[in-house]
Amino acid sequence: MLEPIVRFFSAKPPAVLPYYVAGAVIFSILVILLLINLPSRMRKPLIAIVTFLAGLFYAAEFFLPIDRATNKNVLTDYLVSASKLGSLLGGMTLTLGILSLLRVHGRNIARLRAGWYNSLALLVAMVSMVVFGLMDKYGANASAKKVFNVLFEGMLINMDATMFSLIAFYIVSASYRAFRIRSIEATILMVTAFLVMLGQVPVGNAMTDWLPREGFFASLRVENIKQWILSQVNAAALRAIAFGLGVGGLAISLRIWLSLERGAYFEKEI
Amino acid sequence: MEALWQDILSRPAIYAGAICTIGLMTLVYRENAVYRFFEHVFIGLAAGFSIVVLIKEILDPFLYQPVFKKGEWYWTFVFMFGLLFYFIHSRKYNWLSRLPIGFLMGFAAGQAFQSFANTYLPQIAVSFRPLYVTRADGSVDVSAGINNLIFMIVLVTVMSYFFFSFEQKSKVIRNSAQFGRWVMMVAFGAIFGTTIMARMALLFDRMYFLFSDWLRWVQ
Amino acid sequence: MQHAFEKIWPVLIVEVLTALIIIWRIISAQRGKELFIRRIPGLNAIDEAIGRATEMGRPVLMVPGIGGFSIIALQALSIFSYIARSTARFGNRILMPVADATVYTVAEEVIRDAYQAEGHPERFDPDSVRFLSDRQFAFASGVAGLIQREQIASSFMFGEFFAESLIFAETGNMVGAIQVAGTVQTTQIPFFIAACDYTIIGDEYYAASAYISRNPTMLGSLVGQDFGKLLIASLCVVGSVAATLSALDVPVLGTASKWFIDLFTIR
Amino acid sequence: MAMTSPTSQPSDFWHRIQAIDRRVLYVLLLVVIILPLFVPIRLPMVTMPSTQKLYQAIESIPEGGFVIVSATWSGGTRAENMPQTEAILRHLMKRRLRVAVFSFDQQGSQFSYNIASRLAKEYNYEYGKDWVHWGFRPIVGVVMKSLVRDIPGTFTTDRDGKPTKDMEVMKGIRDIKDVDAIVEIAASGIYMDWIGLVVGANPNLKFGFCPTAVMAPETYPYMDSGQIVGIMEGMRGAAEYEQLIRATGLATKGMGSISLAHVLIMLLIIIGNIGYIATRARGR
Repeated sequence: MLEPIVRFFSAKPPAVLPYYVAGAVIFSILVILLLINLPSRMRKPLIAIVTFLAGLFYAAEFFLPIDRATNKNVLTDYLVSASKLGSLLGGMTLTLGILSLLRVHGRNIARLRAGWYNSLALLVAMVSMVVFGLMDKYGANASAKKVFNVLFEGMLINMDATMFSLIAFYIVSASYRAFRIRSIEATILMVTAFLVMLGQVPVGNAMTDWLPREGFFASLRVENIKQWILSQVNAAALRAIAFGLGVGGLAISLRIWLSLERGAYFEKEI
Repeated sequence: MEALWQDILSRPAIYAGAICTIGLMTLVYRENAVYRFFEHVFIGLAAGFSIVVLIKEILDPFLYQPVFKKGEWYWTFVFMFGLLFYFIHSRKYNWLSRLPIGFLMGFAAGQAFQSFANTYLPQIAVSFRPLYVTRADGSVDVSAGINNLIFMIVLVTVMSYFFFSFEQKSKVIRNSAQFGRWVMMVAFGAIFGTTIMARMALLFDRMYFLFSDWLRWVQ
Repeated sequence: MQHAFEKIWPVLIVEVLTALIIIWRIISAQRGKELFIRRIPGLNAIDEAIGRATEMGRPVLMVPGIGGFSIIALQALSIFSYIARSTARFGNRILMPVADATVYTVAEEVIRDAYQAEGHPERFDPDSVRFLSDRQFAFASGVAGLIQREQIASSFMFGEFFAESLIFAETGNMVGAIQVAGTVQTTQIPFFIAACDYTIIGDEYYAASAYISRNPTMLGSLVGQDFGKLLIASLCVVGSVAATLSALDVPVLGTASKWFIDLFTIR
Repeated sequence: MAMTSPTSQPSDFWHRIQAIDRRVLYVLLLVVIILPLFVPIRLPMVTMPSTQKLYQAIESIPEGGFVIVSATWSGGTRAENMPQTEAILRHLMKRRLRVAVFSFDQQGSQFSYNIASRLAKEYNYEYGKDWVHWGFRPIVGVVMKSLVRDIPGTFTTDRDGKPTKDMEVMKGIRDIKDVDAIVEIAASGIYMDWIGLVVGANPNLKFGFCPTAVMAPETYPYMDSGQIVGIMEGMRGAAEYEQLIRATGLATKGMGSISLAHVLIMLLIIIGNIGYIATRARGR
């Protein structure tokens, strides 16, 4: 019974392919036209069904019994296609984001608002990255590759690294300002950060290097104190926090999957 | 002057990188016109690169190749479904965009079962810590036992901090939650302390880039 | 663990049971059971921060993190929708830079709705919600610039944050903003604690929308979650007792303990 | 906890040391980071046991042994992973072991090739005879599973596409049992894949791991269990390693900067608190 459906959705040779693609487009447009005229009371249930079915795929893939030998069930082989589908859909929203950029900065330039030249620089940078990025992939022009290299390796990668490195400055000012013995909590935070810092650097280790490397007193060496904090206290506390996050995430997922979620986006009349 | 030009032309990426690095670094002094310019260039380049990635790594391999090279025509439906996103700017048919959005939400939600099982379930059994520990030679390891006890106390008290609905009128729960919060501060202090190392390494890398790769003052 | 049947018992006992309890609590809460929830100080501070922005006449910043479209981002948007209702009422200027195009798409709608719901759709500036970049540090550079140029009065950061958390929090601190933050990335909590006025920790994040809205469905879910956590905590305690008994080789109980530990050991 | 900086500051000393302008802090930081680049600063160094163990494992490999180095990192963690890669390759070449480098990361492939070819010149290593670079290999699981059974079959070509079959460096290398050690330099949890898929297949194989400092704590249990033979922890581990092999490289310089930065932060915290205590004591 499934046979004709499977055959219908199989790959098609180039000769008939255009007809199938065109057919799919026309069919989809018809469905969209139909949806446009859908009465409003049926809209929310339809969305709920789509959401449920999408989630059901992954849930079923997880819960269905598996074949011990291959570690698979009937759905496992479709995981790759599903993740492609997800990336394709998610990727298509990027254009909406780019449109937002174009709108904000296009308007800045058109009205010559203060700093319009920065907006211009943004658009020029964007266009040149697209042009040379695509030439780099689909063309074989050596000088285009060179320009792309300047844009990507030279500028983008270094800018990433620079913004990342600014955190070094901020970490200094933040710790200087925040680590004061104002309250019990602030004091605990400061003392542990201080101890761990000592354990991190050779200078700190040298301070307790006179202690023996074995036995009870060895545990008072700063590097061992640091390790103890990380492996006992830290690991346990982080695990406890993680359990809470896990249960919380599961709860929200359930609510969304079953369309039980409330609040902003979900309660609006459509 | 001539020599400088030669140098720039022979390694343009390094020069471009150095100028961008200095431009963005001026932010720590304060926000200024130079920073603003490089910030915009940065966002522009990043947006351009995202478009390139979208075409190269998503549209090409997941849409164009399967449909037109392998004849898997049914991917066309996915593309058409994705077009519904663009109704978001329509006043009247705005709700249509909720279909693909709902689909993506369902996708994300459905994965929660597997990711919960994968991430959190194995951590339960590893938290079974014996309070009585023996070494390989049969002697009792007191410090390991104490460490395990501390581990359990931390785990339980921190978890008790995250009980929201059990009334905290009970003194035991309230004290336990307070203690749990303090212990979390120990953990956060430790994370802060360990992270400094990595961030300083990044700043060092930038300075090395400027003084060695670019200026060649250091070998 | 790729499939439930690789080790079915822990999945049934912990995961499925927790899920069922949550659903049960949600349904019974919808039937109108009065529910209690403890104070989360960071969330009480939201109104204070908005109030200050109103006094100073400077904008309010909302950052939904740099993660993709997920339950975490949705949770952030529910909090921001609440904030946007207040700003719509008081007429504050808002800024909401977004790092993911799908999140941006939904965020714009959520914020617009909030203004509509308060009866001030004309106060909503479509440019206030804007897509900046989906590249971590390009986004960070944009937000850092925005914070200083606009001299924001208060800043709300909810969502998934990674290393850039401190860039936002410190630049916000530089311009003297009141800052409230919360993230599920526990490794970033210390930096928020150091540089923000209020930080919500761990799954307080997931409790936020229930806490703010007092919606019975969400509160019911929260009670269910507490049961789930209690279950895990008790399992850990029982498991440790079992591990001790089996280490002591207590007759009968020791064997039972080994069986219990085995039941939950994965891999 | 983060109080907005007080707007009206009394100008007395104890208050001033509590509110040093952030730009002063930033200049100080720049100074301590840049200084060691130009002035060699020798700080007392205590070698961690984890670094020592890795060093000894490499030392124990018989001459002519075969070592695989995987450099799975990219520009983002260059600061820590580059000195590690350099230190480990330097040691291998110093000991004249046969070296095969590759990467699961495109950028890592390029970086590791640059480092290896620079060091090869220094140690007279001939490409194809003493060392080889297998290039960028995507899909971790597939490569690891396959190299256990068949190394020449997994890496049929080098990074330039040249066949590896007749290269002298690969002589006698058939499967994982012919490999003496694998060292992974990574910014991710990839060590779990090595442990799960490769390490158990050859009981004599030494698996060393060089993670970033942030990653390191989670790997300790695997060193205790012996699945990882030694760990080079971030730039600090690399600096210690350089000291063990008597080389002054990037990590030694970097560690000078980083240590001074830590000292700076600790001093600032102390100063701030002294000011705080002093004003509070007077306030009473």
